[in-house]
Amino acid sequence: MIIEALIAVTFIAAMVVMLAPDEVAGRLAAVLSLLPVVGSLYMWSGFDATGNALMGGSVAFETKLSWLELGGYTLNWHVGVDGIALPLVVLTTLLSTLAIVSAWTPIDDRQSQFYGLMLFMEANLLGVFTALDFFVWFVFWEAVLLPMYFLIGVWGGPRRKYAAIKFFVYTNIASLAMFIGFIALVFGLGDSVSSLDMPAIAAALRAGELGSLYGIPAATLQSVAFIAMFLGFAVKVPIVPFHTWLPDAHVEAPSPVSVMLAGVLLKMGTYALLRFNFTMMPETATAFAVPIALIAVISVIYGAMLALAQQDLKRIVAYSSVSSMGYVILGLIAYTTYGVGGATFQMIAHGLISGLMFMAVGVIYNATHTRMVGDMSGMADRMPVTTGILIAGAFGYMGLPLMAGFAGEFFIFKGAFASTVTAGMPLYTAAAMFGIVIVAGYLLFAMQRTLFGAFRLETDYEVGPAALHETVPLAVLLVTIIVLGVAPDLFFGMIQDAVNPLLDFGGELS
Amino acid sequence: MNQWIAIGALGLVGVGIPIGMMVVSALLRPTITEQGKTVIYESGEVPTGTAHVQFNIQYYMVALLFVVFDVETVLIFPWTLIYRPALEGGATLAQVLVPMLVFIGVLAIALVWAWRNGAVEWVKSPRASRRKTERQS
Amino acid sequence: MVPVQWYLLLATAVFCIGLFGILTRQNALLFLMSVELMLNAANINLVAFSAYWGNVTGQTFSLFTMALAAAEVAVGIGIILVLYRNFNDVDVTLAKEMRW
Amino acid sequence: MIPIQTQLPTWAAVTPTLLLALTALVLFLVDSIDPDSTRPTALAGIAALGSVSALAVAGWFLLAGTGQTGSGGAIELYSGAIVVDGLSLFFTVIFASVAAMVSVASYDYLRDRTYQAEFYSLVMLAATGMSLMGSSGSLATVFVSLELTSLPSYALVAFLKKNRGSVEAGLKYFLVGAVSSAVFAFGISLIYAVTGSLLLSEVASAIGSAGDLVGVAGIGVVMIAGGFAFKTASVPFHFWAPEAYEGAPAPISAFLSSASKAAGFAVAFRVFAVAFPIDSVVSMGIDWPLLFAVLAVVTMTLGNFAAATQENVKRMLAYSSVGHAGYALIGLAALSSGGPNGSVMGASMAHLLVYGFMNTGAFLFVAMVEHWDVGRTFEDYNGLATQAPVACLAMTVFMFSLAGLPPFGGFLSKYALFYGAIQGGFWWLAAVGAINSALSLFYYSRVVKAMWIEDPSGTFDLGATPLGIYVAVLVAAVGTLVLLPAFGPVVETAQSAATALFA
Amino acid sequence: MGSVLLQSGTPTPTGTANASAANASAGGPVTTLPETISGALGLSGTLGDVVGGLIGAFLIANIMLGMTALAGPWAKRKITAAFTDRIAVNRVGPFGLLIIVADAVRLLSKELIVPDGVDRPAWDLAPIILPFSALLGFAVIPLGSGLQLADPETGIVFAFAAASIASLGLVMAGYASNNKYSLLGSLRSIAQNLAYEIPLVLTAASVILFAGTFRTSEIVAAQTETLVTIAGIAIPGWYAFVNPFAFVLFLAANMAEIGRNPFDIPEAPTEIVAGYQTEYSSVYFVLFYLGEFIHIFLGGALIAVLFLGGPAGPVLPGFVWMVIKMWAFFLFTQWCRSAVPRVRIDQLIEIGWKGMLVLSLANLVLTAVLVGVIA
Repeated sequence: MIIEALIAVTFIAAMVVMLAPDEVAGRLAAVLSLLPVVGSLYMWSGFDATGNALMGGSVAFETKLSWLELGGYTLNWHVGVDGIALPLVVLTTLLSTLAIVSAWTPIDDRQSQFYGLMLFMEANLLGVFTALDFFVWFVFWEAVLLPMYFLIGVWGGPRRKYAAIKFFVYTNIASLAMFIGFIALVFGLGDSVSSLDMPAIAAALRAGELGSLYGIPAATLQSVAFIAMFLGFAVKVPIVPFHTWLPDAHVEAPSPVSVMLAGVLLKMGTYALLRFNFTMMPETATAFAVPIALIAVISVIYGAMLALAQQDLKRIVAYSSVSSMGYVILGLIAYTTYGVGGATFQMIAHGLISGLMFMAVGVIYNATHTRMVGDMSGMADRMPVTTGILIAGAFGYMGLPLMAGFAGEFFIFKGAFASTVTAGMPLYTAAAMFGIVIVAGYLLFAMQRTLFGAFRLETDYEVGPAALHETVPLAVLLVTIIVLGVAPDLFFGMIQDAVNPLLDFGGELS
Repeated sequence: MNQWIAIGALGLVGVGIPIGMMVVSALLRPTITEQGKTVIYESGEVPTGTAHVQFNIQYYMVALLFVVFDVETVLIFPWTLIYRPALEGGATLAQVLVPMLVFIGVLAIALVWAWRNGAVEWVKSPRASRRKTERQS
Repeated sequence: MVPVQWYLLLATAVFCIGLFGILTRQNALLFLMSVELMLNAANINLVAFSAYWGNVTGQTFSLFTMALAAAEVAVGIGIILVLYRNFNDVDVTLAKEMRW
Repeated sequence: MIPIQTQLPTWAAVTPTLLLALTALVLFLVDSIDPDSTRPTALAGIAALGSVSALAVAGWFLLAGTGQTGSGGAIELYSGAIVVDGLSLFFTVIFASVAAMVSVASYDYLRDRTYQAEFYSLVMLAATGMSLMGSSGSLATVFVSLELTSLPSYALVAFLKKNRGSVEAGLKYFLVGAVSSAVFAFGISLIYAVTGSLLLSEVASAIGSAGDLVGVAGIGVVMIAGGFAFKTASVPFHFWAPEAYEGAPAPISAFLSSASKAAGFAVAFRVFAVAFPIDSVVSMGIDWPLLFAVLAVVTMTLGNFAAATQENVKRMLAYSSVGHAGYALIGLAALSSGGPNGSVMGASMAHLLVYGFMNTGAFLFVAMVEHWDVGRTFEDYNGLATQAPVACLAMTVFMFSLAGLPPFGGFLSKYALFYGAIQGGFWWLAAVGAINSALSLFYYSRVVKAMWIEDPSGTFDLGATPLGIYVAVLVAAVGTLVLLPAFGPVVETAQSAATALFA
Repeated sequence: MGSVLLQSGTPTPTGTANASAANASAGGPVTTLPETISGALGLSGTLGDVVGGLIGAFLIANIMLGMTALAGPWAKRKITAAFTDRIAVNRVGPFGLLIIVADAVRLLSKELIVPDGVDRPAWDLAPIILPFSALLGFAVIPLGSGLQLADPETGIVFAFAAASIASLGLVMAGYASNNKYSLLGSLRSIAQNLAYEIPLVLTAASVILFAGTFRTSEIVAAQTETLVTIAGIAIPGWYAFVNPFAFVLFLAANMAEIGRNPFDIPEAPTEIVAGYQTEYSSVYFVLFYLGEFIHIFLGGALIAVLFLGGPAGPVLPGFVWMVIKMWAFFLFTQWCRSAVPRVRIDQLIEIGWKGMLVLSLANLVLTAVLVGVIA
C-alpha cells in the first residue's frame, strides 16, 4: 500500500497547498513534497523485486484490486514497481522537491495554485510510473498533461498561450493515436485476455495470441498498432520530427516547470516506449529496427545541430534534450542488456542533468532577466557558484566520466555496438556518437561566451550571487549526478535485472 | 349509426331554418342606401380608433383556467360512467374512488393556488398590484 | 362501414394540412391552430382504429391527447402573450434577438 | 439484500416519482398560503429536500434490486402502463440529482424575482414527468409524461418574461416542441393503427405481423423517433436547443440540457428496445438502428462544429450539448440482432449520468457568472480564475470532463460508450465519436484558457458569493470526479438494467 | 382506474366499439322518432334513416320554433307585465297572441344595416350558429311520447357539447362587428360561459354517477323508481329530490350559461348597449333572439332530463309534462328577470370560480362517496 499512500499523500498535499495562502504556499509545498521523497527512498531501500514487472517477474509493493467490469474486460487498480519503474519514481519525487524549491524566487503570482499544480503533477507522474494496468496508467498519463498545460499557460513567458496550446494539442492527439492503437491490440487479442492488465497483455502478445480484427490480419494489425503507439509516444519523447512543441514549451515555461518537463515528462515517453512497444512487441520492434535506429540517429544529430544554432540558453538545453533522447531510443532498439538498461539509466541521468541545466539557467535568468547568449558575458565573476555548477552540468551532458551522463551514454554505446538487431547497428552507433562532439561544441561555445570573459550585462541593478535556496537544489542535483556517475550500480543493477527478461523472445536474436 | 343520421339531419335543419329566414327576410326587406347609418354605434359619437381594443388580462387568465379545468372534466366523465357499474361489479370503494380523489385533490390544489395568486380575481386593488410590481423590480 | 384505410387517408390529409400551415404561417396563433390540426389527425387515427381493433385504448388515449393539446395551448398562449408584450406582434419570425 | 417487493406494496415502486410530484404540490400550497411574500430559503429548501429524498429512495431501490433481474424482474403497474425496473430507477437518480442541484442553485438565481414558488414547482413537475418517462410502459404513458415534462419546461424557459431573449427562447422551444409532440402523437396513432395496442410489449408482439401495413408502421417508427429527437435535441429537431439554452435562465438551461435530454433517452431506450425488437422489425425493413446511427453521426458532428464557432460560452455549451446527444445516440445506434446491445445501451445510460453532473455543473457555473454580471463571451471570462479560483477549478473539471479527458468521469463514460459500439461491431461510430471528442477539446479548452491563462480585460467586481450556486457547482464537480473511481458499479447497474430490456 | 382505462381489449361499461356497431342496427334501447317515422312510411335501411331523420328533425325544430315564437314576443311580455302589475299585449288577436305574427313580419321586413368594417363571413355566420347550436342540443332530448330524435350512447355529453357551440357564435359576432361594445360584450359572455361551464358539467357528472350512463333515455328511466312513498303517493326518484344540492347548483349554473338574470352580463343593456348584438338588425337580430330563447328551453330540457325525470309525470302524456317542465324553467328565468338584480362582472366571475366551482367539486366528491356507500 506504500504506492497508494505515496500518491494519496501527494494529492492531499496538492489540495492543502492549493487552499493555503500565497505567502506560505512555496515553503509549505517544499515541506510537504519531502514526504514522497522519503517514501520513495524508503521504497528504494525496501525494494525486493526481481525481473520485469510485465514479464512475470516479482513486483515490489504490488496492489491489485478490481475496479470495474466493462464488456468482458476487467479494469483493475494494479500498481507496483520493478527495477525500471523505481528509479523513475525516485527521480520524480526528488526532482519535484527541488523544482519546487527553485520556484521560490521566480514565481511571484498565484503561488498557491502554482505549487498545488506542481504537486498534483507529481502525484500523477508517480501514478504513471507505478501503474501496471493500462487503464489506470492511461488515466494518470493524461492527467499529467492538465497541470502542465496550466503551468505553462499561466506562469509562462510572453508566448505562453501559444506554447501551452501547442503542447496540449500535440500531446493529446498523440495520446489518442496511442490509445486507439493499444485498444485495437487488446481487441485483436480476443478472448485470450480478460482485462487491461499490462502483464497479462504483454504475456498474450508475446505468446502470439493476436488474432485478426475486422478482417485486418494479425501481422498487419500488430504493425499498425505498433506504429500508432510509437508515434503517440514519440511526440512525448520527443523524436524528430515531432519535437517542435518542445522548444516552445521549454522557452515559455518558467524554469521550475522546465525542470519537470525535461527531467520527468520526457521520460514518460521513453518509459512508455520501453513498457509497451519494446516489451510487448519485440518482433515488430526489431522488424522496424532500421527506421527506428535511423530516427534515433537523426534525432541525435539534428537536435544537436539545432542546438548549435540557438542563442537562447534554454533553447540550447531544450534542443540538446532532443538529442539526448535520441540516445535513449538508440539504446532501446539495440535490444541488448546494456543497450536497454543503458537507455533506462540514461533516462535517470538525463532527467537529473537536464534538470540541473534548466535550473541553473533559471537562476541566471532570475538574476539577469535574460537568457540570450549575446546579452551577457562573464557571469562567472558575479555568480561563481552557479557558474561552477552549470559548467559541471554541461560536462555531465557531454558525458564526462564519473558523472551520470557518462554512465548512461557509455552503456548505450556499449549495448548498441554489440547489437545484432540490424546489420548496420554499429554504423548508426558511430554516427550517434558523433553527436557528442556537437554537444560538446555547442555547450562549450555557449559557456564560453556567457560565463567567461569580462562581465558585461546592461542592468540598472547589481548582479550578485544567487540566494541559498537557489543554490542548494543545484548542489543536491550535482551531488546526485556525481554519485550516480561514480556508482551507477545503485540503480543499474536493478535496471539490468528488470531489462534482461524482455530481451528473451522468440526471434533469432538474443 | 342511424342515430347520428338523425342528429345530422337536425343539424341540417338547424342551419336550414336560419338560412331560410334570411332568404325570406331578404325578399321582404327594403334596402335604402344612406350615408351615416352604417357608422358603428358608439353612443352617437363618431367612432374613434380601432374596435379591437385592449382588454383586461383577466380574460386570458379565465380562458386559460377554463381550458385546464374543462379538459379535466373530460377526464372525469369516463370515471362517472364506470363508477357505479364498477362498484356493482365488485370493485372496492378504495379502488374506484381514491384515484379520482387524488385527481380532484390535485385539481383543488391548482384551484387554491390560482385563487391565492389572483388568477380568478377580476379587479385587483391598486395596493395589491403595487406590491406585486415592487417585488418584480 | 367506411373502410378503415380511408380514415388513415383522412388523418394523413389533416396532418399534412397542419404541417403545411406550420411551414407557411408566421402568425403564432395560426401556428398553434396548425399544431392542433396535427394532433387531431392523430386523434382521428386513434378513434378510427379503436373501432377497427375493437378495444377502447385508442379512444381513451385520444381523450388524453385532447387534454394535453389543451394544456399545450394554455402554455402556448401564455408564451405568445409575453411575446406580444415584448415584441408587440405575434409574428414568430420577429423574435431574432438571440446571439445578443 | 431482500427484494423490495416482499416488504412494500407494489405501488410503492413509484415512490420516487410520487415524491417529486408531491413536492410540486407542496410548493403550490406553500405559495398559496402567502403568495405575496418571497421565502427563497423555504422554497428552495423544499424543492431540494423533495428531490434529494426522491434521489435517496430511487438509489435505495436501485441498490435493493427493485424491479431488476435479480429480484423477479420489472414491476408492472396498471397492467404494464407503468414499469419500474433498473432503467427507470437509474434515470430517476439522474433526474433527481440534477433537480436537486438546480434547486439549490436557483436559490441565488431567483433572489429578488417574482414567482419563485412557481419556478420551483414547475421544475419539480418537469422532474416528475421525466421520472415518469423513465417508467413508461405504454405509448400512452410515454406521450403523457413527455408532455408533462415539456409543458413546464416551456414555461420555465420563458420564465424571465421581461427579457426578450428568454421569451424568444421560450417561444422557439415551444413551437418546435409543439410540432414534434404532434408528430410524435401521429406516430403513436400509426403504430396503434398497425398493432391495435399501445402497450410496448403488445406492440412488440403484434408489429411482426403488420403485413401490408409495414409501410405505415415504418412511418410511425420514424415519427416516434422524431419526437425523441426533439426531446434529446438531436438532429433534425435540434434547432431549438441553442436558442432555448442560451435564452433560458441558466439553471433551467442546466436542467433542460441534462435532465430533459436524459429523459428523452430514457424513454427512447425503452420504447425502441421493447416495442420495436430488432430481431423482428429490422427484417421487415424498418431499420431503426441505422436511422439512429445516421442521426448520431450527424448530430455529434454538427453539434461539435457549431460549438467550435461560437463566441458565447452559454451558446457553446448549448451546441456541445447537441454534440453529446450524438454520443448518447450511439446507445440506440450500435444495436444489432444478437449483439451486445445491453452493454452499449448501458454505457450510454452511464454516460448520461456522468453528463448529468458535468453539464449541469457547467451551466450552473454560467449561472454564477451571470449572477456576477460578467459578460457572456469567451473574452468576458478572461482572467476569471484570479478572482474565483475554486469555481473556475470546478468549471475546468467540467470542461475537461465534457471533452473526455482522463482523470474525470467523462472519460470513462465515453470510453465505455465507444467501447460498447466497437464491441457491437460499429467501430466506425466509435471512430466518429472519438474524432469528435478530440475536436471538442478545442472549444472546451478555450473556456479554460480564457479563465486561467488570459489576462483580465477589465476589473471584476464580483460582489458577494452566491452560496447556493457555489454549493451546487461544487457538488457537481465532486460528482464528476467521484464518478471516475465509482464508475464501476454505475456502469454495471446501467448495463444490467439495459440488458434486462433486451431479454 | 388506470388499469381499466389503459388495458387493451377489456370491455368497459360503455361497451366496445363493436358493441356500438351492434347497437346501431338495433337503434338503441328506445324507439326513436325517425324509426317511428320510417316505420310508418315503410322505409328501411339508410334511406329510411335519412328520410325519417329529416322529417323528425324538421318536426322537432318546428316544435322548438313554435315554443320560442310563443315565448319571445308574447309570453315574455305577459310575464314581465304581470310582475310589474301591467297589462301587456292584448289588442292583436285573442290574448294578443297574434302579436307573434305581427312581430315576425315586422322584424323580417326590417332593413338589414351592414355597418362599416365588419368582418363579413364571420358577421354573417354568427347568427346562424347560435340557433343551430341550441337546436342541435335537442337532438338527444327525450321530449316524451316517443318524440326523441336520437338516443346515442353519449347523449347528455352531446347535449352539453352542442350547447357550447353557442359561445363560438357569440365571439364571432362580437369580434366581427367592429364595435367596442360588441367586442366587450362577447368577451364578457365568453368569460361567463367559461366560468359556469365547468360547474355545470361537473354537477351533471354527479348525476351520471347515480345513473351510470350518458344515454338520456336511460337517465330518465333511472329516475322512475320510487324514492319514498308518503301517504300513499309515490315520490319518484328524481335526482332533484335525491340530490337537491346538485339541483340548485345546476339551476344556478344553467342560468349563467344561458345568460339570464341574475347573470345577464353578456348583453346587460345598461352597461354595454346590447353586447354582441349591438350592430345586428333585421333578421340577424331575430336569429340571435331566437337562438337565445331556444337556449333557454334547452336549459330547461336539460334540467328536466337530469333532475326532473324528463317527460315523466302522472296522468298527462309525456310530451305535455316535458313542455310543462321547460316552460316552468322559462317562467323561472323571467321571474328572476323581474325579481333579481344583475350581479357585477367581477362578482360574476368570482362567484363562478370561487363559489360554484368549489361547490360543484365538493358536490361531485360527496356524491361519489354517497353512491359508493349506497352501492
